[in-house]
Parts: sequence; structure tokens; C-alpha cells
Amino acid sequence: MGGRETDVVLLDENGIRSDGRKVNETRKVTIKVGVLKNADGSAYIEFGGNKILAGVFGPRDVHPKHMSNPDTGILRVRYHMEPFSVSERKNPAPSRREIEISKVLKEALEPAVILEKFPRTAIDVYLEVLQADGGTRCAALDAASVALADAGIPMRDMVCSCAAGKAADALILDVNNEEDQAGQADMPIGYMPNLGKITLLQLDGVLTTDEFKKCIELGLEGCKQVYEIQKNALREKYFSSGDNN
Amino acid sequence: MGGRETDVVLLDENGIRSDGRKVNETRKVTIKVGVLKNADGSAYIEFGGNKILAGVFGPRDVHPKHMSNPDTGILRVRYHMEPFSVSERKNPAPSRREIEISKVLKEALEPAVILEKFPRTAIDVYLEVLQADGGTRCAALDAASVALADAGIPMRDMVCSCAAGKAADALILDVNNEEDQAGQADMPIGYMPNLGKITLLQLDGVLTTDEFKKCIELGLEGCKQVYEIQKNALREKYFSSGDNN
Amino acid sequence: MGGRETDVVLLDENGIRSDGRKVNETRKVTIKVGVLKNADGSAYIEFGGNKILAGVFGPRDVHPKHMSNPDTGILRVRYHMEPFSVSERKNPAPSRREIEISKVLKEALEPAVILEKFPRTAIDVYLEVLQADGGTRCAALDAASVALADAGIPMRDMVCSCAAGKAADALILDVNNEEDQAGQADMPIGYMPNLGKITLLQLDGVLTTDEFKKCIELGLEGCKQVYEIQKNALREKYFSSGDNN
Amino acid sequence: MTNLSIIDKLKRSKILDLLQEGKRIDDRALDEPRPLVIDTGVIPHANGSARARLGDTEVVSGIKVQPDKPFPDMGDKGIFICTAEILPLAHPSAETGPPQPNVIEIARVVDRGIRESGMIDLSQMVLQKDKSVIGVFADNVVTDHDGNLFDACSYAAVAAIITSKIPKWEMKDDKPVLIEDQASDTPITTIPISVTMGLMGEFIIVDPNLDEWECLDARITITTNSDGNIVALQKGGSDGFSLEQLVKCSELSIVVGKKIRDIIKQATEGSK
Amino acid sequence: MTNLSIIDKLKRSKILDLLQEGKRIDDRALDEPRPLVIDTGVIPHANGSARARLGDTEVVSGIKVQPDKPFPDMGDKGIFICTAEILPLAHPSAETGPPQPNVIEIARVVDRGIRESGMIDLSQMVLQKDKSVIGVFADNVVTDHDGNLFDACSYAAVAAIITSKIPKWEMKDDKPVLIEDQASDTPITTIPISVTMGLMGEFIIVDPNLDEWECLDARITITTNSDGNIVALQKGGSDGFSLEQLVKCSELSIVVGKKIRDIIKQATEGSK
Amino acid sequence: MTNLSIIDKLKRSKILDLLQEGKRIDDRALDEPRPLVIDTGVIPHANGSARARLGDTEVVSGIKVQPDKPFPDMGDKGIFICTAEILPLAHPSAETGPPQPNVIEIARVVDRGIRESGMIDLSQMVLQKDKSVIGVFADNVVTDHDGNLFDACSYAAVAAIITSKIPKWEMKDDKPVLIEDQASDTPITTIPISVTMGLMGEFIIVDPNLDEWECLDARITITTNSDGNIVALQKGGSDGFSLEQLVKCSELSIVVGKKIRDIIKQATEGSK
Repeated sequence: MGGRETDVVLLDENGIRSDGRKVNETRKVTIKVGVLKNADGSAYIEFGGNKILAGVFGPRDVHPKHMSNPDTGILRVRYHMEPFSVSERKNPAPSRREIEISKVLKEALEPAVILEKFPRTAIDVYLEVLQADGGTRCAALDAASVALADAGIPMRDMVCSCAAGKAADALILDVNNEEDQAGQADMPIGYMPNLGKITLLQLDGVLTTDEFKKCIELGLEGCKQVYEIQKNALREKYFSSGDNN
Repeated sequence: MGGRETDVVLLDENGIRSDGRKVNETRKVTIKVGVLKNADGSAYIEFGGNKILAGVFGPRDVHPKHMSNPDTGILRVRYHMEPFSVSERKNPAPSRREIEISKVLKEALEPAVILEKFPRTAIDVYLEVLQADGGTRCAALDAASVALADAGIPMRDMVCSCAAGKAADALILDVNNEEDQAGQADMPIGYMPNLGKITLLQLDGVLTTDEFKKCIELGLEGCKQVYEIQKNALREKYFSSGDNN
Repeated sequence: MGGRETDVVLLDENGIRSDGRKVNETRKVTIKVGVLKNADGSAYIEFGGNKILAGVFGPRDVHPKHMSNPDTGILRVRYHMEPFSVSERKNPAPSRREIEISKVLKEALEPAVILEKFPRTAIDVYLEVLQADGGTRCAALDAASVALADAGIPMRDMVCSCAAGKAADALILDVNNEEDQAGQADMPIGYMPNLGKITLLQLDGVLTTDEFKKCIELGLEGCKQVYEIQKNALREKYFSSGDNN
Repeated sequence: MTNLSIIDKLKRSKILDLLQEGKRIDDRALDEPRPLVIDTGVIPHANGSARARLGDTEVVSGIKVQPDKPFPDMGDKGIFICTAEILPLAHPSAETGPPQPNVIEIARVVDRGIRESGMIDLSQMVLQKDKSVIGVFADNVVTDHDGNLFDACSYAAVAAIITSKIPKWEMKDDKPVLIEDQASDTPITTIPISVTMGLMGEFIIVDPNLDEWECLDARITITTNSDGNIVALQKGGSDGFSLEQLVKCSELSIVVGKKIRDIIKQATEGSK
Repeated sequence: MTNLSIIDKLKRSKILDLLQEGKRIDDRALDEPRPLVIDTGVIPHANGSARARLGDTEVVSGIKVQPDKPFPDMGDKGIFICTAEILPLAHPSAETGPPQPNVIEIARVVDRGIRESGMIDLSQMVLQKDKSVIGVFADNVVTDHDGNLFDACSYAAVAAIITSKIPKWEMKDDKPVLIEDQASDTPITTIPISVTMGLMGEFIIVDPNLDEWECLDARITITTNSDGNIVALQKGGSDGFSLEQLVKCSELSIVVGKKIRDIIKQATEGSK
Repeated sequence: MTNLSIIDKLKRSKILDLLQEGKRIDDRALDEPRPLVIDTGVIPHANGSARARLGDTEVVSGIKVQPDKPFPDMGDKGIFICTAEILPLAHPSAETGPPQPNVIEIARVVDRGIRESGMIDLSQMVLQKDKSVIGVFADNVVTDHDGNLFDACSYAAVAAIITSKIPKWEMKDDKPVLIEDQASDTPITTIPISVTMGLMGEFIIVDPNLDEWECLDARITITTNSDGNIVALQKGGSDGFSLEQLVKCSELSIVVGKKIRDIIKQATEGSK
């Protein structure tokens, strides 16, 4: 929430946002499963202008060994932006922001993955942002869940994710890059619908406690919409042959 | 000894220094023992404007194992300045200066610590400069000795430390920051009074051989004064209950 | 091949180059063997203005162990330039260029060294460029071969090396720094004469396929000349006592 | 929870048993933070400083103010940068070397709480638009680690900022020149207070100490401003929260945050 | 070859047996590269982009164009920098962390092929001599690794460059200022194509896949320009080539290079 | 001494036995440095250079002179920077990678000896006050390591500096421009000479070789200037010195230093 001055009208008199959406509408989301040959599981998501590739390896051995846990598997997550993914070319070395997001996404996925089944091993989730357009961490989390499922990793539920926020004094779903720069609040949410658990939650910006509650509720609606798209993507890969041929 | 030009009068006509001290007078030194909860031993020293925290852990296991010595314990010392400890904010990464001082302080403490008693282990001394005001290495060495004693590490003697130097053509005890910048010589000394051994000695600046000898002798007087303060600080922690209650 | 504009005449009307050489003439090459006391084998080469020191250690143990190979020895090569070796002082940290050249030289030497004889060990070749003058990688490779021989490492053949290239539209042997900056092509070649194998080959610049073949042939002539100098240098160290005394 | 060691599992079970009876391992109420002691002016040479002792967790924060270049596209604002470091003497497990992800997270969460609240009016800290601005660096060092470094660092940094002074610079020949003895108070608009809560089983506990911290299911840090609005938030840990739990946490963050804000206000009043 | 594992030795012996019969493990002819598919415009926010799929090796290349300082002594030319990274999702053996020597070599060989060919007319990319020039950054990321990253990265980068646009900047107060909506085509003088060939026993094979790659004796990458001249070359691997083999490789590089160049030309034509 | 290996302990006992008889392991007198050979001009492309061979320890020092920014608050002086590196070919135990503490100490002790003596008159090396000054870089590389790198690096650097030339620059448009063929002698005010002495038992030995070095109790490096004054000093090692021993060391440093200074003067005379 830079609160930068801008000439953009974030919400017009008819409640329409600068990119033509209604306040409670997400951007277009498409997910493709199994896009990589070498990864054990993979997914490619386009979430508005975000383009993100997720690849999963594991369960596999941990090197060095002392990093492994004899009682459970461990989950490792790396969120990484390509140099060309943002408007100013990004230095290839991992930034503090990328390190923090990697940690937050790991902790958003951990409640979903049944790690106890694979003691002494690691499951690696690699998230590569090819193009960033506001809301990369949510889109990356969505792709990660699908890639984990594609890798056959047993899960309690899939984590679906979408942000809600506030711009031009209105609560809005799925904050885009422009709204993130000039808006009032951005709150990424990660959710496991079947278990009713919120596993990712961050906030930049200012909200009253009342707005806070409404904002989560709005975000959860977005999460559930994404959840359907995630399930359809998996269905398409694993069951489409029966339907279409 | 930058020998920078300055308007400061380092020594007035009455032999009084810019901070009001006589040539053979140290700044005020106070030491508190056992100031940290988690460290095995700790001390906090204020030496003039220097504010330094010392913490000791050990004897404890060494990782990686091949760094340990089957015949003796090893001593590890880290001298580190906080970003806010100096006038221009310091980059948090360890500087070459900090690395050298860490090594010099380690070799100043080694003669005092009875390491043979603890083969395969390490004793770690961490020295954190919260505020620097000229003479940090001496003050850090003083605090380190007390923290080692507080940790119950067996020692041949305590190392006490104080600098001597030269400014305005006079030999002076306990060089402060101003005198270090504009003076002619700064010689930090570390000393074990009971064994009569000088374990820290460095010099920047120009001295004749005659001045060199006198300068050490002056510095040793300062060391002995600090030694008393060190002992009092330990006495206060370990024996004050009997005296005061 | 920067193709930088320059006033230098690279080749005059009589076919003489800016440093007085003919097109098929190398610079002066001198090699001294066994110049270091601590290395198992060593050589010092002056190749025109290049001054390079080569030192070899091994076969010796590999740390960490998991880097070793139970079936064969491994060859490790480090090419490194001193800060004062080039006109603009070089940063001491290894550059990407040095890392690439180290790899290329390693792969140029591997065909020559009989590594299978020394399983689980490493042979280390250290190449230190004291002064660079165009063609350092060839000169370093020449010195490395001699130092390996001096260390008593069994070899299939020695690798000799010299560049060929193109300047002022003529094919030239042993491209110097000026010709490298302002010329049209530079092609370093490494060669094992007894086995007829080219083990180093790179090219910057533009050549027709016909020129390419002729350029290699020219370069091989230079390699063979260097080969004789390498052999003489070894002969001088190991057999001179018999001849001269 | 499966990634806990056996010792941590035993500890967790003991702590949970106590929580069932409404008790905590150190006898606090579930919504009760540890005693907070703030000392200001502990680093007189810095432009501002404070030591926060939250139970047995201790943090020293020092403020350095110096001219800097503005961030790109933010030429009309001063810069604010917040760091954190767990000094190796703070705990036997603390490591030297480049900052680990958990420390980077602490620094960034503390930074965001202060930045997003607009605590410092950075628009007053421009020397020359797009070229030279005033930078405020808040460096936090943990000297004793008994859990909940998020809040301890945040309280130390906030107190240090409140008591800090901004020296005066003027532009001369395109360069900032210090005008001696003209420092002014840092322009403060609000006091952001973070409150970190842990989830264990169904229980929410405020300001977990290290024993509790090591066996939490999940945690959340909510920062509120002087108006009682939420300005930053960070969920962590290996489990999730229900919506109801989050609403409860947001309420707790306001109630507890108000008490903490009063302590910090009082501690910093004298030193302004 | 002695540094091969037992599995690689068995693989090598099988591949060699097939080569004796004139066959390759994936049924290609010895001088036949894998199918190449080029998609352009895959990163619309970049100044140019392409995805190259060479068999099962896949690379995404993105071009960023931005003002920069010239290299010393090269004040009359724009700058061109090319990087490569094997993303950890590209292969189970890929590692994160600073680039390894093999990746540095790939980046530098791709860079040299483009630079030495003079593909981009860098003399047209000067904003103010010796002070400010336009920089073209070609960053290649490998998303699937099935061998021969040299060529896959090179094809992706070349296609991305061909389709890239150069925004317009003008100097104002010694600083480049972007003029919106005035991008022009990148000035292209030739299309450099690298062809990588492996040596196994006496056989030379074009575009080795990963199974082949791991048991090659030696390899060579030859880059040719649109005129059919050789512009860059890199020998690698633990054995050497005879002069005859090198001449054969140079001929192969021109023939195969021409076919690849046609594919890239066709794929990039629409997007100009 | 307890941190010595068994081999080193045996070596130490043998060396001590010899010292009791007034002898050293290489037959030198206790106060006798090893033979010193200085060659100058060994790197003709550098602005100055020298090779120092002290017994079997060998160091090459190269001087680079180039315009730079002054240190903050030192705008009226040129800069001097001294580095050291033990090349991996210098000894089987030498390691590549970032410099270890012992190498950093060597570089800093050599640097201080030269800097504190005022050897180079840096006030003559200002191109434009506070903006642009001349920098002198003395990089020392150890090519053979047989102990006492402090002195070998110091002698090589001092000889290289004495023989170095300062090119001429003039300021044009706020930038230094090189004026060709106008180099002048580096302004030298004094010749600092370091003498390193080891303590073993009660014996003080000058210029310990590697066998001696590895089992010293403590060591001290004292640098004196041409006037016979002490200008820098560094104690090292795991034991301490008595005051009497230090006084003896200071006297030795002047006597031995004078001899070394004469050797360096003679070796560098021709090359000025």
C-alpha cells in the first residue's frame, strides 16, 4: 500500500474498477496441470497478468542428511521471480521479499500436506514467477496446491488463494497491481475449504475491525471460486480422456 | 592515528585533556555481571562512552565436528558492532576490521583460559558493541574476561585491558575517540597481572623506543585499575548477598 | 573481438605485424620448470608479455569426501588473475570469465592426464596470471602441462597451446593483446601432438569455413613449436646436470 | 505438529493440559502479555534508542538518521528501513552469518507495521525531490531470546522512533550539509502496536514465551494504530485459523495493543 | 570417460552399439536435431520474449531493455548482457544457489554467439556518448532439462531478441527520460544460430539429448551467422577432436544452422 | 601450546632443545633473519612491482595507481589500500575462497605499517579536494609459503612502492583524464620495515620459518621507520610477553630493521 498519488480512477460511479471488473469479481484464472516433463508434479497458472509455473519433486532424500526429520517429511518451498517478470529488471539473487514469501507460502501449504507419511524425506515446491501483475503469492499458492496434487502427494485439502482489499473506500476482491500501488489495503488469503482453515493471511494497509471481517469473507468467496478452477484443471488432466474421447 | 586536522585542544596548559581528565587517568569504568538470562556467563561494561555486552557459551559441542580438537578445547571469539554503535550507520556484514579484532582478542584471551580441561569442546565469547567511543577492543576484552569468569570457565588469571598513547606530545592513558582521531599514537594493551604477561598489544602511530617502554608502563597502570573494577564486579554478584543483607 | 576502432596498423605492406612479427610467427616463449618449493610440480612461463605461474598438487585426498570418485581421480583446475595483472586493477573475487576459463582448461587437460590410476584422489592445478598480455589461457595451458609433468603425474601426452586468428584480413599466429582488441578473430587451440587431438578450441570473431580450417592448421603449427619449448624446459631440469657438469 | 521433537511434544501436551484448566505455564492469563519494561536513551550517540524487555526477551533498538537517495518512484518521501538480528549471545541456538528466513520475516513484519501505519510522516523528510531525502534506519538487536521476537522488536523500535530526533540538513551544491544543533522531533502521526497470538489446540494465547512458541500450531501478529484500526497482519506456523478465531484475534489485538501503547507512551514521554 | 558412473557406462555402451548401426536412442539421424517449437510473446510485459522447446528441453527467454552506463572504453555502443539459469523445477538434479561453472559457461557461450555475430547493432543504442546507453538484457531460464541447454537457450534468446522492441528515451538534465508509446524494432543485422554436436567414439551426433549428453566424450558448439560464417565456437568435455572431425562439425553447423534459422525466422515473422 | 598436534609438539621440543644450545633449526642465529632477495620491475605493466624472497617464502607485490574517490572526511588525501592473498600454489594447506582471518590480519598489519609511517605522502595525491584523488593499491600474492608472511609481504610491498611511478591526471569536466608519458616518482617520506619475532619458551627468535612458526608460543611484529622510531605493532599467538621481552623485541626491531632497510634501498636504487 504505497498510497502513491495517481491519476487512475480505481472505482467509477457505477462501481466498476479500472480493469472493468466489479468489486466482487476475480480476474480470469486458468490452470494447466502437468506442464513439465521432469518434475514429479507441475502446474501453470495465469491469474490476470500473473504467469507462474509450479514444479514439485518428492518425497525424496534430503541432503545434507541432518536436515531431515526421522518422524516426518519436510516441506520446502521456494518462491522466485525471473529477472524479466517485473517492470524494472530484477537482480537474479533472491531478495528478502522472496525469502519471506517462500516462508509464508511454506506455512500456508504445510497444514494441507500429509507429511507424516514420508519420514526422513523432503517434498520440494518450486514456484517460478514468469510475469508478475499483483497478487503473485496467491497465484503461486494456487499453482503449488495443484502441482502437489499432480505429484500424487496425499493432502488433507487443497489450498486455494485469492486476495481481498480496499480501494477507493470500497472492499474489493482480487487486488490487481494498480490497486495494490494506489489502494488502501491488500490482504492475501489462503484457505482450505473442506477444513474451514485459513492458512495464509497477510495485510498491508488500514482496515477497521469491521472491514477486516468483511474483507476476509469477501476473500473467502474468491478462494472458493479458484478452488473450483483448481479442481477442474485436475479433473481435465486425469479424467478428460473418458469424457472427451 | 589519522592525524586529521582539528581545532580541538587535546591537552591544555594545565595538562588537562579535552574531556577533563589528567594524562594518567582512565575514563569511568563500570561493569555489571550476569546481565543476560540465556548466556552461560555475561557482563556489561561501560568504559567512557563505550557500551559493550559480552556473552559466553560453553564448554559445548563443536559443529561441524572436524573443527574440534581431541586434545583440548577451542576458544572462539566474535567482536561485532551494532549498526547504530558508530556515528555513520555501520553495514551489518562483518568488516575486515571486526574480523581482525576478533582474532586479536581471541589470542589475548587464550593465555588466560584453561582449555586443556575441555577437549573436543568450544567456548564461545560474543562481544557486542552497542556504542563505540574509542578503545572498544580494550573494553570488550575487559568484559569478555568477566563473562568467562561468570560462566565458571577455569582461568589462569583475568585479562584486564586499557590503552595508552600519545597526544599533544604527551603520553596519555586510555585514549578516547577524539584523541584517537587527532592524536599521535594509540596502543591497546591487555595484561594478566598475576602472571605478568601482556597478551594484547597493538600500536598505530609513532613512538620512540623510549616512549614505547614508558607507554606500556603507563598502560599497565590503567590495566591494573581496571582489574580491580573487574574483581569488584564479580565480588558484587557472587558475594554481595552476604555483605548487604 | 571488440572490433574497437584504433589507429594501430595491425599489418603493414610487408606483412609485418605491429610488434614486428610475421603472420606465422609466435611471440617469444620461455618456460622454467620447478620454480616453486612447496608445490609438487611447477612451471613459470613467459609468453610474450604474459607471465604465468603454474603449481600442481596431488594426487591427494579430496575434501569433502563425497566429491571424490571411487573409480578414478579427479582433476581440478583454477585459473586466476592477480589484481595487478591487467591494466585496470582487477577485483580479487573470481569473475565469471575466470570461472569459465578454469572449466575450459580443465577439459583441455583431462584427455592428457591418466586419472584412472588414482581413484578417490584429486590432482589440483593452480594457474596464476601475474601479467596478462593477450592469450593467457593458451600460455596457462602450456605451463599447466609442464607443471603436471614436473609433478610426475602420468600423462598420455602433453597439451601444447597457441592461438591463431585473423587481423587486417590475414590469418595470423599467436594473437597478441592489440590484435585481440582490434582484430577480426581469435581462436585459442590446445593440442596433443602425439595423439593428434585438439582438446581446447574456442573462437571469438568471424571466419568462413575455409578460413576456419586454415586457421586451425596455422594454430597447430604454433602449438608444435611450443611443444618443443615445453620438452626442452623439462629436459633442462631433469637432464641438464648430466650435460653441463 | 508432526515436525516437533519428542521433548517438544511432551512440553506441548503439558502446556495444553494447563490450558484446558485456563492456566499458562508461567501463570499468566491467556490474553495477558508478559511485563513490558521500556528504557529509552540507552544509546545516547544514536539519534534515538530504546531497550524493550518483554518478560525475559530483550531487544535494543537504535535509530540512525542520515541523508540518502529516495526509493525509485518515491522521490517525494523519506525512506524508512528496519532490520533485525538475533545476536549470538541471545540464545545458545542463535547463529552468526547471513540472516535466516525467520529473522528476515521478523524484520519485515516489524517494518510493515511501522510503515503501513504511516507512523513517521515521511513526506516531511525530503531535502530535494527525487534526489535527496532523509533516511531513518531502525536496527533491532535481540540480546536475550525468550520467544515472541516480533513484538519485542516492534516495541523497541517504536519507542526508539518516538524518542528520536531528526538533525537538520540543507542542500548546498546538490549535497546535503548538516546544520549543527538544530535537530527536531521526528514527525509521529500514530503509534502502531503489534500483538502476537499463538494458536494451540483451540486456545489462543497472547505473547507466547519461548516454551510456548516452540510448540504452537500457528501464530498471528496483528498491528493496530492509535485509532484502533488494523494496519498490518502476518499469519505464520504450520496450521490454519478459522474465521471466528481470526475475529477473536483482531479483537484481542486492539484491547492488548491499547495497554501496550499506554506503557510505551508513558515510557517515552519524559525523553521527548 | 572414466569419470562416468556404472549406469552411465552401460548407457554409453548401449548408445554406442546403436550408433554402430547408424541409429540413435530416440530414432533420430545422427545429424538431425530434435523438433524445435518457438512461441513468441509469451511474456507480454517484457520488451521481447520467446519460449523454445527443443525436444523435451524447454527455455523461456525474456528481454528487458533499459538505460544503463556503457562499458568502459565502449562509450559509443549499447550494452548486451545474457544470463542463464537452470530453474530447480527443470530437473531433479538442478540446484538453487549461485550459478555453477556449467551454467556460467552456457550463459557466456550464448552471449558470445550473439555478441560476436554483431546480431544487434549496438552502435544505434547510444543515448549520450560515454554517459548513457541502452542496455539489452536477455535472461534465459530453463524450465525443462533434457540436454543441450546451449542451443535451447540460444534459440530462445535469439527469437526473443528478434521480436523485441526498443522503447525511446531522450536525455533531459543528463538523465534518460522515457518517451511513451514510441518503441521501435530492435536493429537486427544477422541471425546467429548455434549448433551443438557431441563426440562419442568416432561418431558425431547433432543436438544430443540428456541421455546422450551424460556419456559424451566431448562436445562442440559452433555458431554461424546468416551469411554462413562461423562467429563463435566452444569445445567442451573430457576428450579431444581430430582436425577432420572439426572440419566435419563446421560443415554440419552450417547445414543444420540454416534449417534452424528458417524455423526461427518463420516463428518470429508474425510477431514483428 | 595445547592446541598443537603431536607432530608439532615433537617439532617444538626439538626446536627448543636446539635453542637451549643457542642454535636454530636452520643454523641461523636467534636474531638473524633469513636471506632476503628483492627483485624489482617483475611486472612491467604494473605501476610498480617487486618480488621478495625471504628464505623460501616468496611474495610478489604489484602496485596499481588509479583515480578514485577519497575516503569520507579525508578529502585532502589520496588513498592507499593494501591486500594480501596466499595463492593456493604457495602451500598444500592454502585454500581458495574468501580471505581467512589470518590473511586479513596479514594484509591489515602490512597496511598499517605503511600507512602509519606516512611512507607515501598522500597529501600530494589529490586531484580535486573531496571529489577525486589518486589511489595506490598494493596487492601482495604469496607464491611460496615458508613462514613469516608478515615480513615477506611487507618487504615486497615497500620495495614495489619505492619503485612505483604515479601517472599524471588532470581534471576535465569533473573527471580525471590521463596525461600520457608524464609519470613521476611516488613521493616517499620514509621506509617502514617490519620485523617479526617469535617467542618460544624464554627465547625470542627473529623471522621464524614455517617449522618454527607452527609451534611458537606468541609472536610480535614491530614496524620501524627510517628514523628508528616505532610506527606499528601487532602481537599474536596464544601466549603473552613480559615487559622485558617487549623491550628486547623493540630493540631487535630497530637493529634488524636497519639491515633490511639497507637491502631494500640497494635493491630499489637502480630501478628508480
